[in-house]
Order: sequence, then C-alpha cells, then structure tokens
Amino acid sequence: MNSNTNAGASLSPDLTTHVGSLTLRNPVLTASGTFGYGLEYADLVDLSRLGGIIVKGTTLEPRQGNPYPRMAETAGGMLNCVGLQNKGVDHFCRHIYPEVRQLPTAVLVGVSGSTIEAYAECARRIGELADVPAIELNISCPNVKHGGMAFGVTADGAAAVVRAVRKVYPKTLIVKLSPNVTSIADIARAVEAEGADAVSLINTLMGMAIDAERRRPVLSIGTGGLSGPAVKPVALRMVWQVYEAVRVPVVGLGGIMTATDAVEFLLAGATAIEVGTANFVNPRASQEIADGIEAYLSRHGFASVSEIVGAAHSAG
Amino acid sequence: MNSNTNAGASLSPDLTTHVGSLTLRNPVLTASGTFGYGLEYADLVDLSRLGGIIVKGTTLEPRQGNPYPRMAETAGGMLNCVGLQNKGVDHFCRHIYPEVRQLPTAVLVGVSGSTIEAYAECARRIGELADVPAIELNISCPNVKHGGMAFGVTADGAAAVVRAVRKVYPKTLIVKLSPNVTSIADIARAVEAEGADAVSLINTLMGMAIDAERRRPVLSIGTGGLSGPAVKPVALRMVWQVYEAVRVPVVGLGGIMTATDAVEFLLAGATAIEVGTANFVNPRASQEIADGIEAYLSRHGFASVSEIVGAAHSAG
Amino acid sequence: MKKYQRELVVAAAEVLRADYTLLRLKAPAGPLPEMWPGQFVQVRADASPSTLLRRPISINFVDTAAGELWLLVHAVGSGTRALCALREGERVDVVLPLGTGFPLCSGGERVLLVGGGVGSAPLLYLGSRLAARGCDVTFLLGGRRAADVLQADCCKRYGRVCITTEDGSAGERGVVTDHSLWTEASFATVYTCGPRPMMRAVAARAAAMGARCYVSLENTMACGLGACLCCVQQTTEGHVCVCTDGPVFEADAEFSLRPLPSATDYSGTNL
Amino acid sequence: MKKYQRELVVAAAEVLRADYTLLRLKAPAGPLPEMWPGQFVQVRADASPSTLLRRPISINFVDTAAGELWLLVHAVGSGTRALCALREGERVDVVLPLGTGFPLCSGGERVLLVGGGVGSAPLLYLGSRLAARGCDVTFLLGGRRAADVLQADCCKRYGRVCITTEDGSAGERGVVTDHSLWTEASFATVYTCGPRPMMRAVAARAAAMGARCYVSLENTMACGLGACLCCVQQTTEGHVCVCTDGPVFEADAEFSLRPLPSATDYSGTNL
Ligand SMILES: Cc1cc2nc3c(=O)[nH]c(=O)nc-3n(C[C@H](O)[C@H](O)[C@H](O)COP(=O)(O)OP(=O)(O)OC[C@H]3O[C@@H](n4cnc5c(N)ncnc54)[C@H](O)[C@@H]3O)c2cc1C
Ligand SMILES: Cc1cc2nc3c(=O)[nH]c(=O)nc-3n(C[C@H](O)[C@H](O)[C@H](O)COP(=O)(O)OP(=O)(O)OC[C@H]3O[C@@H](n4cnc5c(N)ncnc54)[C@H](O)[C@@H]3O)c2cc1C
Ligand SMILES: Cc1cc2nc3c(=O)[nH]c(=O)nc-3n(C[C@H](O)[C@H](O)[C@H](O)COP(=O)(O)O)c2cc1C
Ligand SMILES: Cc1cc2nc3c(=O)[nH]c(=O)nc-3n(C[C@H](O)[C@H](O)[C@H](O)COP(=O)(O)O)c2cc1C
Ligand code: FES
Ligand code: FES
Repeated sequence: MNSNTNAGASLSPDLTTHVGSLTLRNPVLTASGTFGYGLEYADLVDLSRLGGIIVKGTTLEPRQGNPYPRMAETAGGMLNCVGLQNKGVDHFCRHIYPEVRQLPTAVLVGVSGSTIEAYAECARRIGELADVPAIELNISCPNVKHGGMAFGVTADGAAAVVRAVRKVYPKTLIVKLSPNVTSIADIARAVEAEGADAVSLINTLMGMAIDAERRRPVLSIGTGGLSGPAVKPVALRMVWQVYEAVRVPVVGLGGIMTATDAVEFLLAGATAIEVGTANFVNPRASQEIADGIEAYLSRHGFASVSEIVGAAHSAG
Repeated sequence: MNSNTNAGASLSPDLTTHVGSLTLRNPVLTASGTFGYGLEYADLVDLSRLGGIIVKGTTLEPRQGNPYPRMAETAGGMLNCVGLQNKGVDHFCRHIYPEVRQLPTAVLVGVSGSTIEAYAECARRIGELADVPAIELNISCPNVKHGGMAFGVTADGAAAVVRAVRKVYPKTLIVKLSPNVTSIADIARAVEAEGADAVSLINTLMGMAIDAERRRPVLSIGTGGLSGPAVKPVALRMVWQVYEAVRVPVVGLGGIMTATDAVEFLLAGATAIEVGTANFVNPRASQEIADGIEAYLSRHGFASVSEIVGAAHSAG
Repeated sequence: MKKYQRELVVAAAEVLRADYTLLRLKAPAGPLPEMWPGQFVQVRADASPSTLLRRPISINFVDTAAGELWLLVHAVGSGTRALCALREGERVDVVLPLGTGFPLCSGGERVLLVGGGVGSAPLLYLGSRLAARGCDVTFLLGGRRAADVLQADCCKRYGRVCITTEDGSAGERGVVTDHSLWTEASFATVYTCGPRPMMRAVAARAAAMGARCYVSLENTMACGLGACLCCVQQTTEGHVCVCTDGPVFEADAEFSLRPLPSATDYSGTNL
Repeated sequence: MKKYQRELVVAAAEVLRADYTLLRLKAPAGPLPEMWPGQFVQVRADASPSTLLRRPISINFVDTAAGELWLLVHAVGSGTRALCALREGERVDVVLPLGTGFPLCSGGERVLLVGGGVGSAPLLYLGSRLAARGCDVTFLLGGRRAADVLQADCCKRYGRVCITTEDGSAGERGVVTDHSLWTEASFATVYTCGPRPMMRAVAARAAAMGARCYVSLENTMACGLGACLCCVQQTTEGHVCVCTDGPVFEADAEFSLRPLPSATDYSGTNL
C-alpha cells in the first residue's frame, strides 16, 4: 500500500464503492434529514456527482414532528429536535418517489418507526419501490419519545428490529447506529448477526442547550441531537471500533465537512461516508468532498478508494 | 424565583456552595489534569478567588503516562491521552502536599487507579492529609488500559470502587463519571447508593483523530479523551439527567469557557462547576467565570447562587 | 426561482449606526440573479470562531443599475458582528435568493409598510418595487430612539415616511401602532416586518381597517432550503418551513398565519 | 521567571515573504516583562474559527529601547495564518515568558547558531545577547530556497552570517551540515533550532567537534505552563514537559536529550 509505487497513479482513481449489493458511483452519500429529498439542493449541487442520497426519515404514519424551536447552534456543531416530521410512507410512495426516482444518483430511504411492526411495514412498503435499492434503518433517533432510541441503545432491541425488517426487506439493509451507548461495537455485532448488510454511524449525540437569560432549555423538547464538526472525533473513534468488530461494510459519518475529514473516515474503516450538517454550511459540500477524495487518491497514487479503507489500522 | 422581586438584589450575592461537608467560597473549581497542582497558574490567576482546585489525578504507584503525541486539536475541542502521568501518592504526600496546602483556596485531589485495592489505598492515604477536605474519584479515565474506564462504564463496577473507597475515606467523596455510557443516570444512582457525597460529570468523551497524510492515528495510543466547548451540549444534557436521578449534589463540567456557560450548568442542576480546557485557552478563565457568575446573579437580583441551581427544570 | 451559491464582493460597508452596517455586495462576474422583495439570503460568517451555520439576512435592496445587492445587518451576536466587520474588497459566500417574497399589489393601491428596527430591512426594496408599479406607498418606521430608525432617507424616494420613537426623539412618540396615520388614512394592504409583538399589533390594526396584512417572520434556520425542517412555524396548514413557505405569511386579526399559495409565480411579474 | 497574561498591541506587521510575517508587539501600558532568549510565548489566534488553543511562538527579538517584542510567524495552518493576518493596531492576548531559555556562554567563546527555516526565530535574540556578552557569534541559516532564509540582515548586526540553500539560490548549496564552515572553524557551543532531522545532524556534527549543543524543540502544546502534560519529551530524566523543562535541551551525538538543570537562574545574568 505504498503510495509511491502504485502503477495506477496516472489514471484517474476508481471511486466505485460497494455496500451490500448496492454499487455506488463514489463513496459520498448525503445524510438522512440533512438533504431533504435531494430536490431542495438540485439547483446548487450536481447530484450526478454524488454516490447517492439518503432521503429524510420516513415513518409508516405521518408525523408533525416537535414544536419550534427545533435548532440551536453550539460550538462547532448544532442541536436539532426535528423529530422525524414527514408525511408518512404512503405520501412518500405516491408523491415523492415519482420525483426522486428521476434524480441522477442512487436514492436510499431512511426508515424510522416507533414499534417493531411499524418499522417492518414501512420497510416492506419501501421495498416495493423498484428504484430504491437500499434503506437505512434509523434505530437511533434521539428526538422522539418512541423514535427508535429505545431500540438502538440495547443489543437485544436493535436485533429485534433488524430481525423483523430483514424478514420483509430483501434489498440492501443498512442499519444506522446510535452513539449514545457504552459499546457501539456490541450493537453493531448484534445487527450484523441478524443479517444487516451494513451499519452506518453515527447518528447524533444526545445533547442540550440552555438559555441562561430565560433560564430554560432552548429546544422545545429540552434535549436534541448534536451534529457537526464537534462530534467528528467521537464518530471517527466509533467507526474505528466497529470496523474491528464486524465484517459488513461500515458507512461513516459525523462532522464531515471536507474531503480530508472524509478520507479520515475511510482510513478508519468506512467503506462509504455521509455528509450531514456540512450541507447547511456549504450546500456544495457533498460534491466538493467527492472531488476532493478523488484528488487525494490521485495525489497519493492510489488506484481505487478501496485501497485506503481501514488503512490506518495497519499503520505503525 | 422571580428575578425582579428579590430583596437581596442590592447586596452582593452569596456564592457559598456546599458539596458534602465541604464548603466552597464559590462554585468554581478547576478540573483535574487541566490546572496541574495550581502552582503552575499561581502567577496568572488569583487563586484566592476560586472555590477550589482539583489537582492532577494521583495513583498509588508512579506512572509515566503514554508516549508523545498526547494531544490533538479538534473542532471546538481537543483530544488528550496523557494517561495519568504522576509520581504516585507517596511523592504527592511528601513533596507536593506541603506546597499545595499553602494555596489560598480549597485543594481537592483527584484519585485514580487500576484495581479496587489501589483506589482504596490511594484514597486512604490522601484521607490522612489534614488540609485535603475532599477527593474526586476518577472512575472514568478513557486513556489508560486499566484506568478506571472499565469500572466507570457499568453500574456494578462503579459501585464496587465506591464501596471500597467509602470504607476507608471518611471525608467528602466526589465520584467523577464517564460520559461514555448508555445511561449515566444509572451509574450516578449506583454510586449514590454506595455513599458517594457528590458526583461530578463529565470526564472526556472517547474520541480519535487520524492524520490523513500519514494515514495513521494522531495520538500515540490511537484514541483519546475529547474535551472543550465541543462537548458542552452533551455535558449539559447529562448534568440535567443526573440532577433528576440523584439527591446528592452534582458538580458539572465539560466545555465551560465563560460565566454564561457556567450559569447554564448551574441552571441544569449543578451545585458547583469545574473549568478544564478553558484554562489552556485563557489562563484567567476560572477567575473570570467566578466573577461572571456573581455579576449574573446581581444583574438578575438573586441573593445566592443556590437559587439558580436546577432552575431550568421548573421552567415552561 | 432558481437558487445560487455565489461568492460576492463587498463593494462598500457603510456603518449606519454603532451596530448597523449596510453591506453593498457585487457579483465579481456576471449579473446578480433575479430577486424578489421579501426574499432573503444565507450568508457565511467565516471570520467568527463561534459561528458554524450561515445567517439568514433579508434582501434590503437591489440596485439593478449598479449590480448591487444590499444587506442591512444589525450586530446582535457573533455571526452578525463578523458580517458587520467585513470590509471593502472582502468576499462573502451567499446562497440566494431564498424564500417566498411579498405579493405585490396592483398599481394605484394605497399600501402601508411598517417596520421596527432592523425589521425594516426588506421594506426598502419592497417599497421601491411597489412604487414602480404605481402604488401609493407609505412607510411607517419605529424604534426606541431616533438612532434605531434606519434608511428613512432612502425610503423617502419611494413614498411618504412616518416615524415613531418610544422616547420621542424622532417622529411621533410611542410605538408604530400609536401613530396618528392609523386613524387618518386607510390602506388596502399592510406589509410588516419586525419584532413579533409589533407585527401582532400591526396585524390587528390592519384587520380592523379591513386591510390585507403580510408579515415577514424570523426563525432560527440551518439550511434555508426547506431540507432540515428546523425553522417550522405553526400555520393554518400545520407545520411549514419559514425558509421556503415563508418568510412571508398572510396574518389575520389574531395573528393566525396563512402560507401564501405555493403557486405564487414571481417570474411573471414585472420586476 | 514570573509569567504574565498580557494584551499586546501590534505596532507593525511586516510581511517578510509570502507566508512569513514579523509581528512587532508593544505593551499598551507599562514595560514588557523580562524575557530570555529561547523562551516562547503562547498567543491566542482568535480570528481563526478552527483554532481553540493558543499557539506557541518563539521570542524572536526583544527591542528593549522601543519596548517591542518580535514574533516571526510562519503561516502553516489556520492558527498561524490568523496571526499573520493581524494588522497594526490590533490587540493580541499573549502569555509570556514561557519555558527555559538558552544558557548563555561566557564572553570570548566562539559560538555557532544554526537555524532552519522559521526555526531560526529564536536565534536573533540569542545572537544579540551573546554578542552583548562578547561572544564571537556565527549564524548558519539554512533553507530550501533563498526565500526561506529569514532575517539574515538583522543577524549580521551581531555576527558573521553563513547561508545554505538546497537549490543553491543563496549561500552554499546543500543543507546546513554541508556548509564548509564545519571543516574550517571550531566552536565551543552550538545552538540550534529547526526541523528535528536537521537538529539531529547538527548535534552529531557538534559532538564530533567537541562542542556543547543546545537544541530548541517544538511539540504540540495545550497549556504551555507545565500543567496539562501534553507536550512531553522522552529525555535522560524520563518524560519531561517541553513547555517548562524545555524547549531548550542539551543534546549529545545520538540526540539523547538532557534537560537543563532546573536551577538555571536567569535573573542573575546580565540581560
Ligand atoms: C428570514 C430572515 C431574515 C433576516 N433578516 C435580517 C436582516 O436583514 N438583518 C439582520 O441584521 N438580521 C436579520 N435576521 C436576523 C439574523 O439572522 C439574526 O440576527 C442572526 O442570525 C443572529 O446571528 P448572530 O450570530 O449574530 O447571533 P447569535 O449569537 O446566533 O444570536 C444572538 C441573538 O439572536 C437570536 N437569533 C439567532 N438566530 C436568529 C434568527 N435566525 N432569527 C432571529 N433571531 C435569531 C438569538 O436567539 C440570540 O438572541 C433575519 C432572520 C431571518 C430568519
Ligand atoms: C516552543 C515552540 C516555539 C515555536 N516557535 C515558532 C515561531 O517562532 N514561529 C512559528 O511560525 N512557529 C513556531 N512554532 C510552531 C507553531 O507553534 C506551529 O506552527 C503552530 O502551532 C501551528 O498552528 P496552526 O494552527 O497554524 O497549524 P495547525 O493547523 O495546527 O497545524 C499545521 C501543521 O503544524 C503542525 N503543528 C501544529 N502545532 C504545532 C506545534 N506546536 N509545534 C510544531 N508543529 C505543530 C501540525 O502537526 C501540522 O502539520 C513553535 C512551536 C513551539 C512548540
Ligand atoms: C436537522 C437534522 C435532521 C436530521 N434528521 C435525521 C433523520 O430524519 N433520520 C436520521 O437517521 N438522521 C437524521 N439526522 C442525523 C444525520 O443524518 C447525521 O447522522 C448526523 O447529523 C451526524 O452527521 P453530521 O455531523 O455530518 O451532521 C439529522 C440531523 C440533522 C442535523
Ligand atoms: C489534558 C487533560 C488532562 C486531563 N487529566 C485528567 C485527570 O488526570 N483526571 C481526571 O479526572 N480528568 C482529567 N481530564 C478531564 C478533565 O478534568 C475534564 O473532565 C474534561 O476535560 C472535560 O472538561 P473541559 O471540557 O472543561 O475540559 C483531563 C483533561 C485534559 C484536557
Ligand atoms: S432552515 Fe432548513 S428547512 Fe428551513
Ligand atoms: S503544554 Fe501543557 S504541560 Fe506543556
């Protein structure tokens, strides 16, 4: 893996990435809840340059989400308590799917729920959509009372959801893990054992902001999920640990703002990465990150992105 | 608790704070490992203006700590893997104690260990020092293989250490909790049940930095502890949760840079707060925070700091 | 309307008052995109260590001849302070134009534009467009002190300007809804932007005189594009995003808010 | 030596080369504290969004007459870039003076001061003090290209200046240890600061000629005060802090590092 002896250096590197039976043009996905349905960014980003987009979390029934305020900025990050606002899987299939299937990139759907049955039914419905090759099962949303956090923080709970979904969902199943746990490796092993094709991490860290002047929490429901560059060190550490714990591909995210950040996640063991909060700061972030990964590989003489996945584990 | 009707508004507010049988001049402590033995800051800070200082973690035997590099800056924070470098409790009692006991503020000692017996023996020895009114038991250091993290992440492990120390240490016992857990409230309840006089939180979040150019972890041992403003939202949330879970006082820390940050922790339920990473950014931070808390109380017409402890819980 | 992410150059940064700065931005190459009164932009405040997200700022004015976009910024926190510290020649990354605009009434109508403090920002451009359509424009600008009333001179170009200050240091003493014009004149449409309590009072006054009332809201935003769902407002249609379904809403006497019909087509209207 | 946290004012910010800036700082009130060659300061780089911690910067020169502290800053990342962007009149928060200094030899001794790139920063002040004591000072400054050799003119005031560049664009071609003076002259003491591989080679050369060799190390630092234990260096005395037990160490031929006796008393010596 010496970067100077690689014969592929002069060709442009191969960015193709495999997650389960899914083949992505490059390892850059946009994170659920941060890129809408892709359509919102279509004016600003060349979507055909992305590996794929993971659309906003969908639930079986429509949800109004939490009251305003739903957002607070923090040092190097932000808290949100959106709470899975969406119009339900029916509305998605009828009104949104016909639009998003036209997008020039892979479209994955985030699936959330509050009961095991609802998760499974929602996943089954999405499974019927020919042009959605994969779902990301969100068992880790900290912003709703029964939003999966309860499932996501124990190995048994996580396994139970994945087992039920696996039965009815035959395509690529990515399970999104919560970082608010003592051992994320244990949860990853549990969902792998139930047949998950990949794990993605991290969802947001549970946090809080307080307004000192008004002496009350800033967010409507008190706590919220922390994202952005502030969480990157925690996310990198977890990707590193999970890479050593499971054999399925790891999709890494949490605070990725630049191509260098993305490369760090690949080196830690991520097969693909997701861009979340960065989309707000720089709408073109995902596209620039894809370009930057390619430039990094060229500069160091790697023939393909797979050559650097996990490469930091073998160092020193 | 209306801020405009308080008769004490014109007097200067009472900052006195009680943690166990310990009375502090004000709620501002300096965090273990970030303020050395206080002596290092004596030129720059008027130590008599602080509630107290918690000196660098002490272990039964001397420790060399981890190899260099031990530090990496991250967005709004820093990682460290110092690894409890110290010359052992003997050296502390003989050479450092005689100096620090002269400091014009309360001196608390951080106690760490790798076995239950070592924790207890180290605590017992510190208990013999007349001018050390309290220890902070660090069951949560993520930077050493057997540095208490294993104890700190399960309720049983935490309880076992506290039980052993409580038997031999009669003075104020503060137990410092790890944030790297699924439910910090459970751990807090477990150590309260074993007789801890207070809990302090949070220690550092376990994180990692990777050098994209050299394709290896930045820190010598790979992972390190994340501190600084980046972690404040997580710390505030945990203080909030633990305040609702236990009756003993909560000492809050994690990313406190300004008096406003400190007030937020008090509002979330902290009886006292600790200043860590901020000491590096602004050596005068602890003193300025103490002054700023006083100014906040005056401005809002509170007669004492205790009036705002936990006040955000009753809002809305 | 198509959105753009553009690097604009500060052609001038005029300090209007201690903490109000007028930024006049130019596109270094090519023309500025078409923009509608009431729309806003999302600006990056890079020089602020504590600011990660962009800051939403109203389109204050578009000087088509000079190719300038004006932003009127009130320094209230670290992000707006960083924006106010921008100097001539510096570059700033802007996403624009965002949100719905104010629906413009037809020529000949009497319209009232009520602004409080920096809330008056979008009214200058609005007034200019309304005047161009032949509306009879009155501005009513309120503030605590004379120093809080901004751009009264610019507004005068497009209509009558009335002022209230709480300390009486300019115009009539009191708040905007105390001004005598409410009893003297009547308007078909009232546009307002400013603190919510002020807009509430204005909406009630407008309803009382049978006028339509359009309000422009402020909410904390992350994306500004309708993607993150952070900026929601409860309306007659449930939770909608202020950044895409707003910031302009129609308000009734009780300040119940109705989103503008999403079919509102700006491109057709004569800018 | 007593430490201070002071707000200093930028008296001048001279761009020496594309990415090297000389900051001349003044105390707005009162004199600067006493400082010793080889010591450093911790500077806050507030304007950099991605910089939380202070940045350690060597004391380049102290102009006692003008009351100026000089810092020579190489913009390599966001913190140093923010420092290089400081302008005259701006304020900067500095903790100083920190660390041990270089032990000064007695008058009459022949001394060699070897710097690579920005590593030459502490040598100017060192050379001035050594010259004042009557030492025979030679500077040997190395760089890739002529543009990397800094402050040669200033150094000339205090001694002979030799230069090497890897591309031969100034002085002799090669690295510092290739310079002919190593074979021509002999020195009692060699002081060096720069990249580690360079210092290693210099220490070996110095040992070969029987000279004492003092090196000044760079490590990543958090506190700069000996409190956090982040900046450790393995030495003959085990792990010590570069910020308090260094940055100056005595190096042998194998670059085994020995901390200076902690009793080194600077206050006694004639500054
Ligand atoms: C559609 C829209 C148009 C706007 N137009 C203008 C304008 O033309 N000129 C102008 O000066 N300001 C305008 N604002 C308000 C401006 O966006 C906020 O003042 C700014 O985001 C505050 O950022 P800060 O970093 O300076 O302050 P912060 O430190 O983030 O906050 C300071 C104070 O401002 C409040 N605040 C933060 N963000 C917002 C927000 N998005 N909206 C309202 N209050 C906020 C905070 O709660 C806090 O009380 C507009 C806001 C919106 C939503
Ligand atoms: C005692 C001492 C004296 C110094 N004197 C000077 C001086 O006079 N002039 C000068 O320009 N620089 C000096 N430095 C180096 C300077 O501190 C670093 O270049 C600076 O901290 C980098 O910060 P940054 O934000 O610009 O770069 P970053 O983005 O933090 O890092 C850029 C690169 O610099 C490296 N780096 C970061 N911190 C340090 C550090 N403390 N030491 C060495 N490398 C580092 C990083 O690993 C990275 O490769 C000194 C360092 C020390 C320890
Ligand atoms: C506003 C917002 C909304 C989000 N909504 C969802 C969601 O619906 N489903 C989900 O799985 N994750 C959601 N997330 C989490 C992100 O997908 C991502 O896991 C997290 O933000 C960390 O990545 P980042 O730091 O790059 O943003 C949301 C995050 C943000 C900031
Ligand atoms: C360099 C460094 C060394 C630390 N050493 C210790 C230690 O020895 N014992 C301990 O309990 N905590 C230690 N900590 C953790 C701090 O006491 C504190 O819990 C943590 O940094 C969070 O607070 P902050 O964000 O204010 O820094 C250390 C932190 C840092 C940054
Ligand atoms: S700010 Fe993101 S949806 Fe409005
Ligand atoms: S930098 Fe903190 S001990 Fe040296």
